[in-house]
Amino acid sequence: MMEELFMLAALCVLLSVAGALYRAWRGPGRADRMMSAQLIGSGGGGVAVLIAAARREPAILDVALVLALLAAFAAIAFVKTITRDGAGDPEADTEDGR
Amino acid sequence: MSLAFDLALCILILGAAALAVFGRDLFGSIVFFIVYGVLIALAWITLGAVDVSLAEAAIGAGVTGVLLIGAWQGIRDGGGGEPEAPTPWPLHLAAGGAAAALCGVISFAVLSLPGHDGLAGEVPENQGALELGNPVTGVLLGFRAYDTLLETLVLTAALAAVWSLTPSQFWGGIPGPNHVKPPDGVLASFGRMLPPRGLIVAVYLVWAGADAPGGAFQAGTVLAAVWILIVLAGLRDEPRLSRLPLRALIILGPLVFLGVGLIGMLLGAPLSYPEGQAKPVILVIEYALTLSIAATLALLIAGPARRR
Amino acid sequence: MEALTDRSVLYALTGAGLIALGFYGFIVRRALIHRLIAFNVIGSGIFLLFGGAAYFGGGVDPVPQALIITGIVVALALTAFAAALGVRLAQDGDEDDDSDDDAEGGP
Amino acid sequence: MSVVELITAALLAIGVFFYFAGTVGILRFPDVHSRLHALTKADNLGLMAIVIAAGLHFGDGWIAGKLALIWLLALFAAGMAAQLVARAALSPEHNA
Repeated sequence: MMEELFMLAALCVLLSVAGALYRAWRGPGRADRMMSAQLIGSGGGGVAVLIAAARREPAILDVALVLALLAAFAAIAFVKTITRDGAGDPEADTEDGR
Repeated sequence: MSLAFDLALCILILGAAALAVFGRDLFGSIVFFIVYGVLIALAWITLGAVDVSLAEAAIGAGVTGVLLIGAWQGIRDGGGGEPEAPTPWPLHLAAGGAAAALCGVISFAVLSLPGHDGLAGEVPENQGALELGNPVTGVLLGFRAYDTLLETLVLTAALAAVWSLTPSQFWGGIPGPNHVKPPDGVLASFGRMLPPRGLIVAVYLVWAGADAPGGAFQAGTVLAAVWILIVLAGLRDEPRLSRLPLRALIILGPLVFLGVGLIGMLLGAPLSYPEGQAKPVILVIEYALTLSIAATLALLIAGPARRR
Repeated sequence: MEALTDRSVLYALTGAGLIALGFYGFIVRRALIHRLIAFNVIGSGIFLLFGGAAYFGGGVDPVPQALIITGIVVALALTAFAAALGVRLAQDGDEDDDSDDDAEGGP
Repeated sequence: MSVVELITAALLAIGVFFYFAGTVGILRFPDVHSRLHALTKADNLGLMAIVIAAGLHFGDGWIAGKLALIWLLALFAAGMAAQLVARAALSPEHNA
């Protein structure tokens, strides 16, 4: 019973996260695409937690842990690309950071 | 319910792959590829292959994205970002036909596979000698350890190949751009706060790897990712590639691995573990490999030296 | 053990689809990044085919799992090498890198 | 169905609702910053509900700790990334 419920929730989260694929496809900006990837990364972590609960297999939680840890990595690599040569401080007001 | 989830996941995987390969926007393709990595990691979970899922989550969803974004920027800044020439339609037709045929043949092969039990029964049966609870680690560092040994050598060779692209005047210099070191800000505090937690996760993964999913590859990738974040945040610069300790770290894992094999040769059988001592020896190899894999992956992502 | 389970066939067929998709894209697309992505899609399609075929109800056979982990890491190493090659090519096509002190690009 | 199971089910429903809300936000909101705002809040609330539901289901202290760690890491990473991406979206270059 609970197993089915957890899998149903996993399916729902997966489908809702899939909606973000549309935003990643349409853009228009790179920031839009990047944050869609971010949403799918964290949603993937949620799905992993749900499957772990459905199967009562705590080892799967480690996957969610790694996904949560690395979800932001691509976003950080992305924000660095707006500065020249990817070397600048993306938060600087004087550089082309804004 | 489970089957509905599997079906939805497979459709999403195919969709994300199609968008990644055929998208018009290069950056959008990279984003879809990162998404694809996350979905593939979920597929490995539903298949019950948590070890593979961990590796895919760390590599596909994490490190490869950073690598591709770096390459995208490097090619764009280098002036190689001109729009691609359209492919002639006969090529489309031929490639499409070949791909469809490939898909058909493989599908036919899959559907005509006989049922099997594989080696899943035999691995745990023979696991006793290794005293490891995780059958995948048992295969990686026990039954097929020579595969893993050669694989670490492949990683080292790939690093040598990347380094061979260094312009001569920068040889042995520092890879990557000279990141500005922001005194404070969101990125800097992120770079300070995430690495200790990432370090704990990595140590946990290699520690758990003997008896639960995890191991040298997963932990090494997480460590490499943590280092990349520190560099991106500008907190530390990449090391000079000619430094001896760095190079020693890169070959530490393969050397320990080979050393154990040679000691085995002196004791009788080449490339074998000493009788009754398998587990401690495997753990030593695992820890050494984690460090070497982390260093090699981080330097592979950093690319050839470009500063003195 | 009798026949393959539904899940096994489903993922193996998805793997077959990914291989075909990646193969088609690898030939048709011209940009290096697209080709790298297509190459990786072929790779993970093969892994999924392999893993799906080795699925037997309770999980995937540990021997293919170990081989797949090895394969994933090797694919990353080769992708990194191809990316470094592409960046170097883009730089050299544009300007003479060896005379430039402040070389640009690089992952 | 026990009380704990009822609470778990309710939490799952809440989690799924917030994920859907985040997706509706990312699809319907007119500009990049409001989309970003919708995404980070809804997402983390959804994950929180799911994590608590899973914790109740497992009913184990250590696992609950790991689940809390997952949520905190995700919260932290998403917040930082949202801040940085929001700033990047202001740059004229990112739409190029």
